[in-house]
Amino acid sequence: MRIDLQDVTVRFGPVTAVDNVSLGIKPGEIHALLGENGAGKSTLMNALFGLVMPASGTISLDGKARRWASPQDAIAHGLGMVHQHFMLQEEMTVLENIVLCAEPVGRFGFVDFTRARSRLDEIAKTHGVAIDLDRRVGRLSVGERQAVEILKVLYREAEVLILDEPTAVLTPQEKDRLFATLKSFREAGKAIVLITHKLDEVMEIADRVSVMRAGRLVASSPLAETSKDEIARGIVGGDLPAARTRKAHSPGGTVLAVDNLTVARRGRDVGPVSFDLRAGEIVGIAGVSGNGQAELIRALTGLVPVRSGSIILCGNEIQNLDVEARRQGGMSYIPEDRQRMGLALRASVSENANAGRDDAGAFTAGPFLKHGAMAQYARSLIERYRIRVAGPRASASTMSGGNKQKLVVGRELSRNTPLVIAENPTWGVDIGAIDFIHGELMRMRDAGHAILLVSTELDEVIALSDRILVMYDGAIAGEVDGGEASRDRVGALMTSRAADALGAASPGAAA
Amino acid sequence: ADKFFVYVSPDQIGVNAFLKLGQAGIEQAGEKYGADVETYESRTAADRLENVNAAVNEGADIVVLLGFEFNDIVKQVAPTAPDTQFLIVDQCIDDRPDNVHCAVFREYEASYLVGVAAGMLTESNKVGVVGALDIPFLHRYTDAYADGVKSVNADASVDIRWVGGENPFADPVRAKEQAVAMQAAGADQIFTATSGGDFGVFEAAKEKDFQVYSVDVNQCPNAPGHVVDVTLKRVDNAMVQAIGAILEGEKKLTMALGLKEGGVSTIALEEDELADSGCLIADHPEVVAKMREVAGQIEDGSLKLEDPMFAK
Amino acid sequence: MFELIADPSFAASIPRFVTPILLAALGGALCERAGVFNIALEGFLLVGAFAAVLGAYFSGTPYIGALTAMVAGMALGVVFAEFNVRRGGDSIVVSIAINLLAAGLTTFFLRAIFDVTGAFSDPAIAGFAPIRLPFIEDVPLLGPILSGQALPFYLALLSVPFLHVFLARHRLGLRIRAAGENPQALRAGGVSPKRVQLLALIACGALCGLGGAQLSIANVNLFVENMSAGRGWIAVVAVLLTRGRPWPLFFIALLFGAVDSLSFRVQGLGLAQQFTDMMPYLATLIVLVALSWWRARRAKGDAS
Amino acid sequence: MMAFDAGKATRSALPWLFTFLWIAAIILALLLFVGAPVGEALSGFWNGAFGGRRNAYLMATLSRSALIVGMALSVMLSFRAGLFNIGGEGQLVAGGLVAALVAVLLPGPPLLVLVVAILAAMLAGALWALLAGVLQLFMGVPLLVGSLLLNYPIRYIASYLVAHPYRDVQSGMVQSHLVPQETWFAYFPGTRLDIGILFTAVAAAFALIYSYWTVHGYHTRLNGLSPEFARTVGLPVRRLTLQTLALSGAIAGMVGAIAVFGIHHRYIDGMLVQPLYAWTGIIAVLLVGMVPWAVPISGFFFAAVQTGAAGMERAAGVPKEIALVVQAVIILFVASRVSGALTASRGDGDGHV
Ligand SMILES: Nc1ncnc2c1ncn2[C@@H]1O[C@H](COP(=O)(O)OP(=O)(O)OP(=O)(O)O)[C@@H](O)[C@H]1O
Ligand SMILES: Nc1ncnc2c1ncn2[C@@H]1O[C@H](COP(=O)(O)OP(=O)(O)OP(=O)(O)O)[C@@H](O)[C@H]1O
Ligand SMILES: [Mg+2]
Ligand SMILES: [Mg+2]
Repeated sequence: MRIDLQDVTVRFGPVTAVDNVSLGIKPGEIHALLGENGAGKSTLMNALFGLVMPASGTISLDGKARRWASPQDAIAHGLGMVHQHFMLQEEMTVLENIVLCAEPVGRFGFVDFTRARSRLDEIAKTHGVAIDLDRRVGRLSVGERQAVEILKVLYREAEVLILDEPTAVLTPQEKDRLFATLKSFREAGKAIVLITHKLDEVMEIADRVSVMRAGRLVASSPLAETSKDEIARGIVGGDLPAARTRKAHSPGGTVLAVDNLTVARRGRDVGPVSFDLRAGEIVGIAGVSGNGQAELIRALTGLVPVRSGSIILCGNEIQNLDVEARRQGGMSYIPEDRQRMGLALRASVSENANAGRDDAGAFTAGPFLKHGAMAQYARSLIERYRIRVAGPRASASTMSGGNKQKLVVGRELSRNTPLVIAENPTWGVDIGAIDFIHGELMRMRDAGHAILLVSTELDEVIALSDRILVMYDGAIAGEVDGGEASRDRVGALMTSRAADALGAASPGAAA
Repeated sequence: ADKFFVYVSPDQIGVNAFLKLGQAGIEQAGEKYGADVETYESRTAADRLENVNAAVNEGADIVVLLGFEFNDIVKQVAPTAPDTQFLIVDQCIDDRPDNVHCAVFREYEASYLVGVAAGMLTESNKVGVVGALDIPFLHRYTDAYADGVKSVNADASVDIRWVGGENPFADPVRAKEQAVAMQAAGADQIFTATSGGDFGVFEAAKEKDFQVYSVDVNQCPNAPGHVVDVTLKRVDNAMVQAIGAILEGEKKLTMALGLKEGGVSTIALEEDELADSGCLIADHPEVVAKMREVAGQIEDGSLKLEDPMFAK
Repeated sequence: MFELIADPSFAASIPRFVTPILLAALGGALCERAGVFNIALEGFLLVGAFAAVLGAYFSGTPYIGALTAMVAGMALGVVFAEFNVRRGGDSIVVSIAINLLAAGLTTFFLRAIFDVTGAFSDPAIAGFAPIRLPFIEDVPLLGPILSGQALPFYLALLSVPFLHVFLARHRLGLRIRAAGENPQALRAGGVSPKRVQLLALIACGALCGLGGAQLSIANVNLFVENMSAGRGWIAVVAVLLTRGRPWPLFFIALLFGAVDSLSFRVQGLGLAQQFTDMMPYLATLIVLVALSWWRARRAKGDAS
Repeated sequence: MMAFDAGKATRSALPWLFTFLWIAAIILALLLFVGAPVGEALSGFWNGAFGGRRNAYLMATLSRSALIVGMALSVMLSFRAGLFNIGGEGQLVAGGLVAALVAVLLPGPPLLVLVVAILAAMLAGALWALLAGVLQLFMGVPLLVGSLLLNYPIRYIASYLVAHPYRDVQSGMVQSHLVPQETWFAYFPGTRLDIGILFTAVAAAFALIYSYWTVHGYHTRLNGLSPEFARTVGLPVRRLTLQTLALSGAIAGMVGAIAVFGIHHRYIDGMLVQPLYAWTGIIAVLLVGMVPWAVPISGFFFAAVQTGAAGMERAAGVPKEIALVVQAVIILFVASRVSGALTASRGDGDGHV
């Protein structure tokens, strides 16, 4: 099925999110859609899918103009979308999630789960996507959730697939599986739109590339007729900054010492984990998500209690202190979930920027707040970290994802603590912002701070870390030096369990 | 009309026969003395104060207040409104100004009498009484009834229970359950003073076939064949009389109305009503005779009853 | 104390206490699962109780009475949905307003239709007759509970497993759960969460209506102003406590009904009425604390 | 505070007009249905809420709003901190009970007794609220359920205490003895409005300053908007929770004391529960989407609706049932309007930085 978007414009109040965009999507083709944060990619696809109403413009399928009243119409016409933020019911099982809204019903409207299971068996056979249908989605890893989303689309027999940043959270292995699946779709003649911030992936799989900037379509051409550099220039609207040179690794004194730490977890405890982190180094923790990294970090930051073992920060035992005391003892934390943990979305930028500050005296007078000083501080963060937002009084929810991330990073790094824990600091952020955040982390390292970098993104870990710890099944499976050279070893250490996520089709697993 | 009377109820009037009688009383008085009348219903303690203030504010000549709930309020408001006359029915206050009058009833006298009837009629030697809520005022019914029972039947046991709950004065379901429970425990004569709950007790009487007593107005037709007798409280008469006296310029009027004054009664004592009342007591002349005898003793003072409201 | 509990009239009274609470709570559970915080169960019950009397009085049969009650409850559900789901009013505010509306409308129509205030009792009100179950009624202990009750009680009993299966396996049940958990995702799937919530509210209205019918034409045969008398609030607590799961709800409602029924029987032992009135709430708190203590222990055991 | 810009104001005026018309149409239909004189009913409403000889009814409205606004402020402090404390009623009762008992039982100079009694009432309210907090934090009972359930025991305890050990037997009612006359709140000269409303005004000033300009208010608000965020940036969430609940309960307790010393001069069983002060306070807060400056206005509005409905009943014989329906209709329409409007405006920073 061929899709044509003609002069589509979408507005949110005064904001024109998509500005007069025309785009064609052909069957049997993977169409990559790129652009910086807030360029309008998601909005354009939401319009195509019936989730937002375009102010003007037409959408036509095989030359016939269509109007959607709701996503149901779009789905009925063979469109399927995997959203940037997963659209899943955590409390339900995989099977229930898949059939929801497209339930095969038997008598009296009761759902015929047996029929659904056999359909899914077939899908598993033809496309190689399978997952245990009876597990609760709330217990799945991110990669597994991705698989559920894809199964949902397949189950609805979509001819056109829209994937909004599907790889942002996948491990290389999971990504490879996904791409294999996408290729099989292409073979089957489906049209695929892939939104991503990762140029390597585009070069690897796309047939056609379109770039958006500030709501407009700035370029669209077959992959063969363009180059990585050209695409990157299109995205940022100018030249990319030169690659950074990396100073030699010269670690100072120990900042963080973790000794035989264990943390409670459903099923099996995490740990024991032991490692040191020294001033002036970045230590990366790599691993497929769900191997205990999250628990480890939460125990380090004080969000969950430790079961046993010790944590020594700058010479003080901190394993029994609360979050506040640990932060005052020299720890900053960039949480991976900026929407919930990193920011209070309904509070203003200024309120977010000033939360958890140590220098209370600077913005308070006795029990009272100095709103002027708070706004001043927020403005300084906005300037230093080039955050695009209306001002300190704007609600944090009005920022795009990348800008939200910059605010969190800015707030935490400005505290200038000896230890920085950064968890997936560039998740879903555009290449300009990634470069910026990486630069900031390197600058902190060079200034003698210790940085613990946890990332599911192998490229990021390899590019930034001086040393890499690989976690597997709740323990550290091995330590590797940073740098491209060790990519294979890291990959090997973290793979063994990845098979669960996007596994090769086995009918038994789907049943 | 050139006069204006206001009746302020202490609670929602609803099915409360006593409060409805107040309404009837004020209307009769209005007719008799040529006055406009209005009823202000209160639902809460705060409403009572606001309503009394409103009555003064609207220029009432006489404000009739039913119930001891108004004592504090009258003490506060009456001195500031010398042109308004206040009549409190059911309770009196000490040291009152000239414009405050009262009419009180001795309900316990009538309750004692139905107790006598129950004591005589019980076959199981177990009787019961359900009150809406464990408040002093309702002990005038429950305790006096119990005393009446004991006076003629020292062996009988009296089970006293309360409806309680969220809505004690209008919960027929809980009232019914209490009655059913007492019946199951053996009681065959049950006295109900539960306002809206009375209907529930009647339902229970119909289902489980026991005999009941009730209060305020003739309720016998509500459960034919099950209601033995009812205590009567002539609030309307009292109100008309008292208002007449006030209009004649009486100051600090005090009326106390018991059996003797005709303020309270029971169907058994009413010669002209008894036969057509539908009450079972009409079939028991010996009980009626005993009740009239005791009533006579109370009236002439040879039998002294204590007011159970102040007993505790 | 033992005599109290062994008393067959005590056992037989439990269903009468349980049924309105259980039905209202099941209705509330549907709303809860659909993401509608409905604490207007009190108002729903009251309207049901009134409409049941209305229907039973004019038709002369309790079945029409119960049907009228359910339809009235459903209508109230639509009103709730209009202001909460469609217009986006805060659910607590809407609930409180609905409770007021129910109190106002029932007393108003009581006056307008039957020309009485406070209560309406008439032999023409056809109540449910007790249904005797042969054999079962002879079973000791359970017999007096299960046999000789009115129709709404049996419907309430059947509703529990039905709702359990409905939520687990029915298309609408699935969607109701989705609307409660992640409405955004339901919308992305092309189903309007608001419509699902409307349906849940309508079903809630029907269940509560039946509960009201139990109050007014099964427990007694009359309507009294405000006769729901706090039972809707107990149902709300039950829903909150069980997060809307039918089976736990059943047991909690059973517990509340039994404690309530027991509590004022204990008055016979000479305990002050204020303390017996307190019992159901204290029992709830104790159950809550015990439950969460037990959960915490289990979680700990799980982790080690 | 919220900046009022003209363009925004006109844009939001139109839906308000429609809301108003809807309410007017329904009220009119109801009045016509019962054949009540519409003009008299409306003027009765207005007069009942704001009129009367020497503004007597306005004073009644103010007296009622002293309690409703007080309860609304108490609720607002909890709700803004994300704490669904609907146990205001219990805290109110605890305060009223303790205020009355202390004043009755404690000998001493009246002013001292008064001060001690009010402080004791605040302490009692705070402790009762803390109990709900402790149940949540340490025993896993959700605050919403715990605080609601705790309303009942205190209500019955209070009822028991004034029915048995501390009952004023002579009065024939379930009530405590009168508090010493010297401790009664004075009336404003020439009115029947007691000075209790000044306490509410102070509480309102405190609550506004607290919400907008204090560090504690800022921290609790962050906790309210996102507890996970608050934990992550190291705010002492438990301590904040308990402190906020105590504060909220103390204000409710103070309202109980106002009712005792200003209006009833004793504790009467049910006097704080039946008028639904606590529930009205909750609606008042939710109606304006917890925006602090709007809370006192909203509380006053509800007091006026209630006294106005009584006025309508007096003036036009409109049955009280209609008054209930009218109140419900107003709440329904206004709630769906206001909460929407104010929550949307929260998008641009809640009117303060
Ligand atoms: N519901 C909304 N209300 C207001 N503005 C919106 C809304 N949705 C999107 N926008 C605005 O539209 C613009 C485009 O957003 P969109 O999410 O499409 O960007 P994107 O290209 O997907 O960015 P990203 O790479 O971060 O996913 C942004 O400026 C955003 O602020
Ligand atoms: N109420 C709002 N007003 C203005 N913009 C909004 C509003 N709500 C959302 N947006 C914008 O809508 C856009 C889409 O949001 P979405 O939830 O897709 O994630 P995102 O912030 O773009 O995330 P990411 O950067 O990770 O892709 C965002 O750019 C956000 O700024
Ligand atoms: Mg996007
Ligand atoms: Mg985005």
